[in-house]
Amino acid sequence: MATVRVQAEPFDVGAAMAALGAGRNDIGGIGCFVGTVRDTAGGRKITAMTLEHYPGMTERAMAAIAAEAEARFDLLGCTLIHRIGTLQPGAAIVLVLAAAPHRAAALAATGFLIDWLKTRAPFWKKESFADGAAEWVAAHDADAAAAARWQHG
Amino acid sequence: MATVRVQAEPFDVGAAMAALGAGRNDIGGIGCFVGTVRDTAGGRKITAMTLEHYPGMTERAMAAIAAEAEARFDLLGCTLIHRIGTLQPGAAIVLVLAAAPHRAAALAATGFLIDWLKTRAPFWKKESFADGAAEWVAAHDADAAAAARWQHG
Amino acid sequence: MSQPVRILYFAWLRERVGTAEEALALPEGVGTVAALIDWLRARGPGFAAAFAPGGSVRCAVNQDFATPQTTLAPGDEIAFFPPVTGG
Amino acid sequence: MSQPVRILYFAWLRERVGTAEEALALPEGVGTVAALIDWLRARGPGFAAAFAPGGSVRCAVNQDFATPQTTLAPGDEIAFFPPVTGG
Repeated sequence: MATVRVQAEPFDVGAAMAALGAGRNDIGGIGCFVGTVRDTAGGRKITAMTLEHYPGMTERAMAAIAAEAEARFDLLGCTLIHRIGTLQPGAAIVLVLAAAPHRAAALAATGFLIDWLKTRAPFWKKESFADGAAEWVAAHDADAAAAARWQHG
Repeated sequence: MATVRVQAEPFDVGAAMAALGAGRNDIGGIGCFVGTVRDTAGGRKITAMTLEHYPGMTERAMAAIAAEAEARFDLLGCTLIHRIGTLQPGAAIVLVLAAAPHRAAALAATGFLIDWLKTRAPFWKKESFADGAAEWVAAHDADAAAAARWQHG
Repeated sequence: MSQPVRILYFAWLRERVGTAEEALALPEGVGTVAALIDWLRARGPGFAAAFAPGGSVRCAVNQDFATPQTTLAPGDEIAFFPPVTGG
Repeated sequence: MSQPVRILYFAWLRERVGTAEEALALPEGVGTVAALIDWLRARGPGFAAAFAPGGSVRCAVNQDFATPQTTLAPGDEIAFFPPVTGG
Protein backbone atom coordinates (compact mmCIF):
# COMPACT_ATOMS: atom_id res chain seq x y z
CA MET A 1 0.00 0.00 0.00
CA ALA A 2 3.02 2.29 -0.11
CA THR A 3 3.56 4.90 -2.80
CA VAL A 4 7.16 6.02 -3.28
CA ARG A 5 8.27 8.66 -5.77
CA VAL A 6 11.36 10.68 -6.66
CA GLN A 7 10.60 13.62 -8.91
CA ALA A 8 11.82 17.05 -10.01
CA GLU A 9 8.30 18.51 -10.23
CA PRO A 10 6.40 19.99 -7.28
CA PHE A 11 3.92 17.66 -5.56
CA ASP A 12 0.26 18.31 -4.75
CA VAL A 13 -0.40 17.46 -1.08
CA GLY A 14 -4.19 17.38 -1.49
CA ALA A 15 -3.98 15.07 -4.51
CA ALA A 16 -1.52 12.74 -2.75
CA MET A 17 -3.80 12.59 0.29
CA ALA A 18 -6.85 11.93 -1.88
CA ALA A 19 -5.00 9.13 -3.69
CA LEU A 20 -4.01 7.55 -0.37
CA GLY A 21 -7.62 7.54 0.85
CA ALA A 22 -9.30 6.78 -2.48
CA GLY A 23 -12.09 4.20 -2.29
CA ARG A 24 -11.64 3.38 1.39
CA ASN A 25 -13.61 4.39 4.49
CA ASP A 26 -11.55 2.66 7.16
CA ILE A 27 -9.07 5.52 7.68
CA GLY A 28 -9.48 7.48 10.91
CA GLY A 29 -6.56 9.81 10.38
CA ILE A 30 -3.76 10.81 8.04
CA GLY A 31 -0.53 12.20 9.43
CA CYS A 32 1.54 14.34 7.12
CA PHE A 33 4.87 16.13 7.03
CA VAL A 34 6.11 18.53 4.36
CA GLY A 35 9.74 19.65 4.47
CA THR A 36 10.55 22.99 2.86
CA VAL A 37 13.65 24.93 1.83
CA ARG A 38 14.55 27.61 4.39
CA ASP A 39 16.24 30.78 3.16
CA THR A 40 19.01 30.75 5.76
CA ALA A 41 21.54 28.25 7.08
CA GLY A 42 23.95 29.06 9.90
CA GLY A 43 22.99 32.71 9.60
CA ARG A 44 23.85 32.88 5.87
CA LYS A 45 21.34 33.66 3.13
CA ILE A 46 20.50 30.76 0.82
CA THR A 47 19.49 31.40 -2.77
CA ALA A 48 18.91 27.79 -3.82
CA MET A 49 19.14 24.19 -2.68
CA THR A 50 20.17 21.41 -5.06
CA LEU A 51 19.32 17.79 -4.32
CA GLU A 52 21.36 14.95 -5.77
CA HIS A 53 20.40 11.30 -5.31
CA TYR A 54 21.42 7.76 -6.23
CA PRO A 55 18.90 6.59 -8.84
CA GLY A 56 17.86 3.02 -8.22
CA MET A 57 19.09 2.80 -4.66
CA THR A 58 16.90 5.77 -3.68
CA GLU A 59 13.68 4.07 -4.69
CA ARG A 60 14.81 0.80 -3.05
CA ALA A 61 15.68 2.60 0.19
CA MET A 62 12.40 4.54 0.22
CA ALA A 63 10.38 1.38 -0.39
CA ALA A 64 12.27 -0.37 2.43
CA ILE A 65 11.57 2.55 4.81
CA ALA A 66 7.86 2.48 3.90
CA ALA A 67 7.73 -1.30 4.40
CA GLU A 68 9.40 -0.93 7.81
CA ALA A 69 6.80 1.68 8.83
CA GLU A 70 3.97 -0.61 7.72
CA ALA A 71 5.50 -3.45 9.76
CA ARG A 72 5.91 -1.31 12.89
CA PHE A 73 2.68 0.68 12.92
CA ASP A 74 -0.98 -0.13 12.35
CA LEU A 75 -1.05 1.60 8.95
CA LEU A 76 -3.49 1.44 6.06
CA GLY A 77 -0.99 2.98 3.67
CA CYS A 78 1.75 5.55 3.32
CA THR A 79 3.23 7.87 0.72
CA LEU A 80 6.78 9.18 0.34
CA ILE A 81 7.60 11.76 -2.32
CA HIS A 82 11.05 13.35 -2.49
CA ARG A 83 12.04 16.04 -4.95
CA ILE A 84 15.42 16.33 -6.66
CA GLY A 85 17.14 19.07 -8.64
CA THR A 86 17.41 22.76 -7.80
CA LEU A 87 14.76 24.25 -5.50
CA GLN A 88 14.17 27.83 -4.33
CA PRO A 89 13.62 28.94 -0.71
CA GLY A 90 10.01 28.26 0.27
CA ALA A 91 9.75 25.26 -2.06
CA ALA A 92 8.60 21.89 -0.72
CA ILE A 93 11.29 19.18 -0.73
CA VAL A 94 9.65 16.12 0.74
CA LEU A 95 6.17 14.78 1.51
CA VAL A 96 5.36 12.02 4.00
CA LEU A 97 1.82 10.70 4.49
CA ALA A 98 0.71 7.91 6.82
CA ALA A 99 -2.90 6.71 7.02
CA ALA A 100 -4.18 4.63 9.94
CA PRO A 101 -7.41 3.67 11.69
CA HIS A 102 -6.38 5.87 14.64
CA ARG A 103 -4.38 9.06 14.97
CA ALA A 104 -1.66 7.81 17.31
CA ALA A 105 -0.34 5.35 14.71
CA ALA A 106 -0.69 7.87 11.88
CA LEU A 107 1.33 10.52 13.73
CA ALA A 108 3.97 8.15 15.08
CA ALA A 109 4.51 6.64 11.62
CA THR A 110 4.82 10.13 10.11
CA GLY A 111 7.64 10.92 12.53
CA PHE A 112 9.32 7.59 11.91
CA LEU A 113 9.14 7.97 8.12
CA ILE A 114 10.72 11.41 8.01
CA ASP A 115 13.41 10.47 10.56
CA TRP A 116 14.44 7.42 8.55
CA LEU A 117 14.14 9.19 5.21
CA LYS A 118 16.64 11.77 6.47
CA THR A 119 19.19 9.18 7.56
CA ARG A 120 18.67 6.14 5.29
CA ALA A 121 17.77 7.36 1.81
CA PRO A 122 20.63 8.41 -0.48
CA PHE A 123 19.94 12.10 -1.06
CA TRP A 124 22.47 14.89 -0.68
CA LYS A 125 21.78 18.62 -0.40
CA LYS A 126 23.99 21.40 -1.70
CA GLU A 127 23.22 24.94 -0.60
CA SER A 128 23.92 27.94 -2.84
CA PHE A 129 24.59 31.11 -0.86
CA ALA A 130 23.93 34.72 -1.74
CA ASP A 131 27.70 35.37 -1.78
CA GLY A 132 28.15 32.90 -4.64
CA ALA A 133 29.48 29.99 -2.59
CA ALA A 134 27.94 26.53 -2.83
CA GLU A 135 28.43 23.96 -0.09
CA TRP A 136 27.32 20.42 0.57
CA VAL A 137 25.18 20.19 3.69
CA ALA A 138 26.84 18.20 6.49
CA ALA A 139 24.82 15.44 8.12
CA HIS A 140 23.28 16.56 11.40
CA ASP A 141 23.91 14.69 14.65
CA ALA A 142 20.35 15.64 15.60
CA ASP A 143 19.01 13.69 12.62
CA ALA A 144 21.00 10.62 13.57
CA ALA A 145 19.71 10.94 17.15
CA ALA A 146 16.13 11.31 15.93
CA ALA A 147 16.47 8.21 13.75
CA ALA A 148 18.11 6.29 16.61
CA ARG A 149 14.94 6.77 18.71
CA TRP A 150 13.33 4.14 16.48
CA GLN A 151 16.02 1.49 16.98
CA HIS A 152 15.04 -1.55 18.97
CA GLY A 153 16.26 -5.05 19.70
CA MET B 1 -0.25 33.65 13.38
CA ALA B 2 -3.01 31.13 14.09
CA THR B 3 -5.92 30.51 11.74
CA VAL B 4 -8.99 28.94 13.36
CA ARG B 5 -12.15 28.03 11.47
CA VAL B 6 -15.40 26.13 12.02
CA GLN B 7 -17.23 25.34 8.81
CA ALA B 8 -19.73 22.99 7.19
CA GLU B 9 -17.89 22.91 3.84
CA PRO B 10 -14.97 20.59 3.04
CA PHE B 11 -11.51 22.08 3.45
CA ASP B 12 -8.65 22.09 0.95
CA VAL B 13 -5.46 20.85 2.63
CA GLY B 14 -3.16 22.16 -0.10
CA ALA B 15 -4.76 25.61 -0.01
CA ALA B 16 -4.58 25.76 3.80
CA MET B 17 -0.91 24.76 3.70
CA ALA B 18 -0.16 27.33 1.00
CA ALA B 19 -1.90 30.03 3.06
CA LEU B 20 0.14 29.10 6.14
CA GLY B 21 3.41 29.38 4.22
CA ALA B 22 2.47 32.31 1.99
CA GLY B 23 5.18 34.94 1.64
CA ARG B 24 7.63 33.39 4.08
CA ASN B 25 10.81 31.37 3.56
CA ASP B 26 11.71 30.63 7.17
CA ILE B 27 9.62 27.45 7.47
CA GLY B 28 11.58 24.20 7.54
CA GLY B 29 8.62 21.89 7.96
CA ILE B 30 4.86 21.71 8.26
CA GLY B 31 3.24 18.97 10.32
CA CYS B 32 -0.31 18.08 9.46
CA PHE B 33 -3.10 15.84 10.68
CA VAL B 34 -6.42 15.15 8.95
CA GLY B 35 -9.11 13.24 10.86
CA THR B 36 -11.65 11.36 8.76
CA VAL B 37 -14.99 9.60 9.32
CA ARG B 38 -14.58 5.82 9.57
CA ASP B 39 -17.42 3.61 8.37
CA THR B 40 -17.52 1.40 11.46
CA ALA B 41 -17.66 1.91 15.23
CA GLY B 42 -17.56 -0.96 17.70
CA GLY B 43 -18.10 -3.39 14.82
CA ARG B 44 -21.27 -1.62 13.61
CA LYS B 45 -21.66 0.01 10.19
CA ILE B 46 -21.88 3.81 10.22
CA THR B 47 -23.83 5.63 7.53
CA ALA B 48 -23.19 9.20 8.72
CA MET B 49 -21.60 11.29 11.45
CA THR B 50 -23.20 14.53 12.66
CA LEU B 51 -21.12 17.14 14.48
CA GLU B 52 -22.73 19.64 16.85
CA HIS B 53 -20.78 22.46 18.47
CA TYR B 54 -21.15 25.47 20.78
CA PRO B 55 -20.91 28.53 18.53
CA GLY B 56 -18.81 31.24 20.12
CA MET B 57 -17.14 29.05 22.72
CA THR B 58 -15.80 26.77 19.97
CA GLU B 59 -13.85 29.53 18.29
CA ARG B 60 -12.62 30.82 21.67
CA ALA B 61 -11.47 27.35 22.70
CA MET B 62 -9.74 26.70 19.37
CA ALA B 63 -7.95 30.06 19.52
CA ALA B 64 -6.83 29.29 23.08
CA ILE B 65 -5.51 25.86 22.02
CA ALA B 66 -3.61 27.42 19.10
CA ALA B 67 -2.17 30.10 21.41
CA GLU B 68 -1.06 27.42 23.87
CA ALA B 69 0.70 25.51 21.06
CA GLU B 70 2.46 28.68 19.93
CA ALA B 71 3.60 29.30 23.52
CA ARG B 72 4.88 25.74 24.01
CA PHE B 73 6.57 25.06 20.67
CA ASP B 74 8.88 26.98 18.36
CA LEU B 75 6.13 27.60 15.78
CA LEU B 76 5.84 30.03 12.90
CA GLY B 77 2.09 29.52 12.65
CA CYS B 78 -0.69 26.99 12.90
CA THR B 79 -4.10 26.29 11.41
CA LEU B 80 -7.11 24.53 12.92
CA ILE B 81 -10.18 23.82 10.80
CA HIS B 82 -13.07 21.76 12.19
CA ARG B 83 -16.15 20.81 10.22
CA ILE B 84 -19.70 20.67 11.59
CA GLY B 85 -22.97 19.20 10.29
CA THR B 86 -23.54 15.78 8.76
CA LEU B 87 -20.58 14.02 7.14
CA GLN B 88 -20.33 10.74 5.23
CA PRO B 89 -17.79 7.98 5.86
CA GLY B 90 -14.51 8.90 4.22
CA ALA B 91 -15.10 12.63 4.69
CA ALA B 92 -12.49 14.77 6.44
CA ILE B 93 -13.59 16.18 9.83
CA VAL B 94 -10.64 18.14 11.11
CA LEU B 95 -7.40 19.67 9.85
CA VAL B 96 -4.41 20.60 11.98
CA LEU B 97 -1.32 22.32 10.53
CA ALA B 98 1.78 23.44 12.43
CA ALA B 99 4.67 25.24 10.72
CA ALA B 100 8.10 25.52 12.36
CA PRO B 101 11.74 26.16 11.49
CA HIS B 102 12.46 22.49 12.28
CA ARG B 103 10.47 19.28 11.97
CA ALA B 104 10.58 18.18 15.63
CA ALA B 105 8.58 21.21 16.76
CA ALA B 106 6.19 20.97 13.80
CA LEU B 107 5.37 17.32 14.50
CA ALA B 108 5.15 17.67 18.28
CA ALA B 109 2.83 20.67 17.94
CA THR B 110 0.64 18.75 15.48
CA GLY B 111 0.17 15.98 18.06
CA PHE B 112 -0.48 18.49 20.82
CA LEU B 113 -3.06 20.40 18.78
CA ILE B 114 -5.14 17.37 17.83
CA ASP B 115 -4.97 15.92 21.37
CA TRP B 116 -6.21 19.15 22.92
CA LEU B 117 -8.77 19.77 20.18
CA LYS B 118 -10.30 16.38 20.98
CA THR B 119 -10.58 17.09 24.70
CA ARG B 120 -10.95 20.87 25.06
CA ALA B 121 -13.05 22.16 22.17
CA PRO B 122 -16.85 21.90 22.49
CA PHE B 123 -17.77 19.54 19.65
CA TRP B 124 -19.98 16.45 19.95
CA LYS B 125 -20.33 13.60 17.47
CA LYS B 126 -23.46 11.58 16.82
CA GLU B 127 -23.15 8.41 14.77
CA SER B 128 -25.97 7.17 12.52
CA PHE B 129 -25.89 3.41 12.07
CA ALA B 130 -27.03 1.27 9.16
CA ASP B 131 -29.79 -0.21 11.37
CA GLY B 132 -31.38 3.22 11.78
CA ALA B 133 -30.09 3.93 15.29
CA ALA B 134 -28.28 7.18 16.09
CA GLU B 135 -26.06 7.49 19.15
CA TRP B 136 -23.90 10.16 20.69
CA VAL B 137 -20.25 9.13 20.78
CA ALA B 138 -18.92 8.64 24.32
CA ALA B 139 -15.69 10.38 25.26
CA HIS B 140 -12.70 8.05 25.06
CA ASP B 141 -10.41 7.47 28.03
CA ALA B 142 -7.59 7.16 25.47
CA ASP B 143 -8.23 10.74 24.31
CA ALA B 144 -8.09 12.04 27.88
CA ALA B 145 -4.86 10.11 28.42
CA ALA B 146 -3.37 11.48 25.19
CA ALA B 147 -4.26 15.03 26.22
CA ALA B 148 -2.88 14.47 29.73
CA ARG B 149 0.57 13.74 28.23
CA TRP B 150 0.86 17.47 27.62
CA GLN B 151 0.08 18.53 31.22
CA HIS B 152 2.89 20.02 33.19
CA GLY B 153 3.45 22.03 36.33
CA MET C 1 -35.64 42.76 38.43
CA SER C 2 -32.09 41.52 37.89
CA GLN C 3 -30.86 40.44 34.44
CA PRO C 4 -31.68 36.81 33.58
CA VAL C 5 -29.06 34.15 32.91
CA ARG C 6 -29.01 32.33 29.59
CA ILE C 7 -28.75 28.53 29.83
CA LEU C 8 -27.68 26.40 26.85
CA TYR C 9 -27.85 22.61 26.49
CA PHE C 10 -25.89 20.55 23.94
CA ALA C 11 -25.82 17.02 22.49
CA TRP C 12 -27.63 14.36 24.55
CA LEU C 13 -28.23 16.83 27.35
CA ARG C 14 -30.22 19.01 24.98
CA GLU C 15 -32.23 15.98 23.86
CA ARG C 16 -32.88 14.85 27.43
CA VAL C 17 -34.05 18.20 28.81
CA GLY C 18 -35.98 18.89 25.61
CA THR C 19 -34.68 22.39 25.01
CA ALA C 20 -31.59 23.98 23.47
CA GLU C 21 -31.73 27.28 25.31
CA GLU C 22 -33.68 29.18 27.93
CA ALA C 23 -33.46 32.41 29.87
CA LEU C 24 -34.39 32.67 33.53
CA ALA C 25 -33.73 34.80 36.59
CA LEU C 26 -31.19 33.12 38.86
CA PRO C 27 -33.35 31.48 41.54
CA GLU C 28 -33.05 32.71 45.13
CA GLY C 29 -30.03 31.14 46.82
CA VAL C 30 -28.46 29.77 43.61
CA GLY C 31 -24.95 31.22 43.46
CA THR C 32 -22.84 28.41 41.98
CA VAL C 33 -22.92 25.86 39.18
CA ALA C 34 -23.53 23.07 41.73
CA ALA C 35 -26.50 24.92 43.22
CA LEU C 36 -27.97 25.55 39.77
CA ILE C 37 -27.65 21.85 38.91
CA ASP C 38 -29.50 20.93 42.14
CA TRP C 39 -32.21 23.41 41.27
CA LEU C 40 -32.53 22.15 37.65
CA ARG C 41 -32.65 18.52 38.78
CA ALA C 42 -35.81 19.25 40.79
CA ARG C 43 -37.59 20.65 37.75
CA GLY C 44 -38.87 17.36 36.30
CA PRO C 45 -37.93 13.86 35.15
CA GLY C 46 -36.12 15.01 31.97
CA PHE C 47 -33.87 17.33 33.99
CA ALA C 48 -33.46 14.76 36.77
CA ALA C 49 -32.28 12.19 34.22
CA ALA C 50 -29.96 14.65 32.45
CA PHE C 51 -28.34 15.80 35.69
CA ALA C 52 -28.40 12.45 37.53
CA PRO C 53 -25.78 12.33 40.32
CA GLY C 54 -22.60 10.56 39.19
CA GLY C 55 -23.25 11.63 35.59
CA SER C 56 -20.65 13.25 33.40
CA VAL C 57 -22.23 16.64 32.71
CA ARG C 58 -19.75 19.41 31.95
CA CYS C 59 -20.39 23.12 32.33
CA ALA C 60 -19.09 26.35 30.84
CA VAL C 61 -19.78 29.83 32.22
CA ASN C 62 -19.41 32.70 29.79
CA GLN C 63 -17.75 30.25 27.36
CA ASP C 64 -15.00 29.10 29.73
CA PHE C 65 -14.98 25.62 31.26
CA ALA C 66 -16.39 25.81 34.78
CA THR C 67 -16.39 23.67 37.93
CA PRO C 68 -19.22 22.99 40.42
CA GLN C 69 -17.74 25.77 42.57
CA THR C 70 -17.78 28.41 39.81
CA THR C 71 -19.96 31.32 40.92
CA LEU C 72 -22.86 32.62 38.86
CA ALA C 73 -24.10 36.17 38.35
CA PRO C 74 -27.01 37.78 36.55
CA GLY C 75 -26.35 38.03 32.80
CA ASP C 76 -24.11 34.95 32.67
CA GLU C 77 -24.19 32.54 29.74
CA ILE C 78 -24.22 29.04 31.29
CA ALA C 79 -23.85 25.92 29.12
CA PHE C 80 -24.29 22.26 30.04
CA PHE C 81 -22.99 19.47 27.82
CA PRO C 82 -21.46 15.97 27.78
CA PRO C 83 -17.68 15.46 27.64
CA VAL C 84 -16.54 16.73 24.24
CA THR C 85 -15.92 14.30 21.36
CA GLY C 86 -14.68 16.39 18.45
CA GLY C 87 -11.51 16.14 16.46
CA MET D 1 38.64 -11.88 -17.97
CA SER D 2 36.24 -11.56 -15.05
CA GLN D 3 33.37 -9.07 -15.20
CA PRO D 4 34.29 -5.53 -14.07
CA VAL D 5 32.77 -3.79 -11.07
CA ARG D 6 30.96 -0.49 -11.51
CA ILE D 7 31.95 2.27 -9.06
CA LEU D 8 29.75 5.32 -8.48
CA TYR D 9 30.64 8.51 -6.59
CA PHE D 10 28.13 11.03 -5.23
CA ALA D 11 28.02 14.57 -3.85
CA TRP D 12 31.37 15.98 -2.61
CA LEU D 13 33.03 12.60 -3.17
CA ARG D 14 32.16 12.82 -6.86
CA GLU D 15 33.56 16.34 -7.01
CA ARG D 16 36.77 15.36 -5.19
CA VAL D 17 37.60 12.29 -7.25
CA GLY D 18 36.53 14.08 -10.42
CA THR D 19 34.32 11.35 -11.83
CA ALA D 20 30.74 10.16 -11.29
CA GLU D 21 31.22 6.61 -12.45
CA GLU D 22 33.83 4.15 -13.66
CA ALA D 23 34.14 0.47 -14.47
CA LEU D 24 37.21 -1.56 -13.58
CA ALA D 25 38.28 -5.10 -12.94
CA LEU D 26 38.55 -5.79 -9.21
CA PRO D 27 42.30 -5.46 -8.54
CA GLU D 28 44.21 -8.55 -7.43
CA GLY D 29 43.71 -9.11 -3.69
CA VAL D 30 40.83 -6.64 -3.30
CA GLY D 31 37.96 -8.62 -1.77
CA THR D 32 36.29 -6.16 0.60
CA VAL D 33 35.11 -2.56 0.71
CA ALA D 34 38.00 -1.70 3.06
CA ALA D 35 40.54 -3.17 0.64
CA LEU D 36 39.01 -1.30 -2.30
CA ILE D 37 39.17 1.98 -0.35
CA ASP D 38 42.89 1.36 0.39
CA TRP D 39 43.49 0.66 -3.29
CA LEU D 40 41.56 3.77 -4.43
CA ARG D 41 43.39 5.98 -1.94
CA ALA D 42 46.70 5.13 -3.62
CA ARG D 43 45.47 6.26 -7.01
CA GLY D 44 46.22 9.96 -6.67
CA PRO D 45 45.71 13.10 -4.56
CA GLY D 46 41.98 13.50 -5.41
CA PHE D 47 41.26 9.97 -4.28
CA ALA D 48 43.56 10.28 -1.28
CA ALA D 49 41.69 13.40 -0.16
CA ALA D 50 38.26 11.87 -0.78
CA PHE D 51 39.07 8.72 1.14
CA ALA D 52 41.26 10.29 3.85
CA PRO D 53 41.44 8.07 6.96
CA GLY D 54 38.98 9.21 9.63
CA GLY D 55 36.66 10.62 6.97
CA SER D 56 32.99 9.90 6.82
CA VAL D 57 32.67 8.08 3.50
CA ARG D 58 29.72 5.71 3.25
CA CYS D 59 29.44 2.77 0.87
CA ALA D 60 26.67 0.76 -0.75
CA VAL D 61 27.16 -2.53 -2.59
CA ASN D 62 24.46 -3.45 -5.06
CA GLN D 63 22.35 -0.62 -3.64
CA ASP D 64 22.41 -1.82 -0.03
CA PHE D 65 24.36 0.01 2.66
CA ALA D 66 27.68 -1.78 3.20
CA THR D 67 30.40 -1.90 5.86
CA PRO D 68 34.21 -2.03 5.46
CA GLN D 69 33.91 -5.83 5.84
CA THR D 70 31.35 -6.28 3.05
CA THR D 71 32.82 -8.61 0.41
CA LEU D 72 33.03 -7.65 -3.24
CA ALA D 73 32.56 -9.78 -6.35
CA PRO D 74 32.88 -9.22 -10.10
CA GLY D 75 29.79 -7.48 -11.48
CA ASP D 76 29.02 -5.60 -8.25
CA GLU D 77 27.72 -2.03 -8.26
CA ILE D 78 29.74 -0.19 -5.60
CA ALA D 79 28.84 3.36 -4.56
CA PHE D 80 30.75 5.80 -2.34
CA PHE D 81 29.11 8.89 -0.87
CA PRO D 82 28.97 11.21 2.16
CA PRO D 83 26.44 10.67 4.96
CA VAL D 84 23.01 11.33 3.47
CA THR D 85 21.28 14.69 3.98
CA GLY D 86 17.90 14.37 2.32
CA GLY D 87 14.41 14.85 3.70
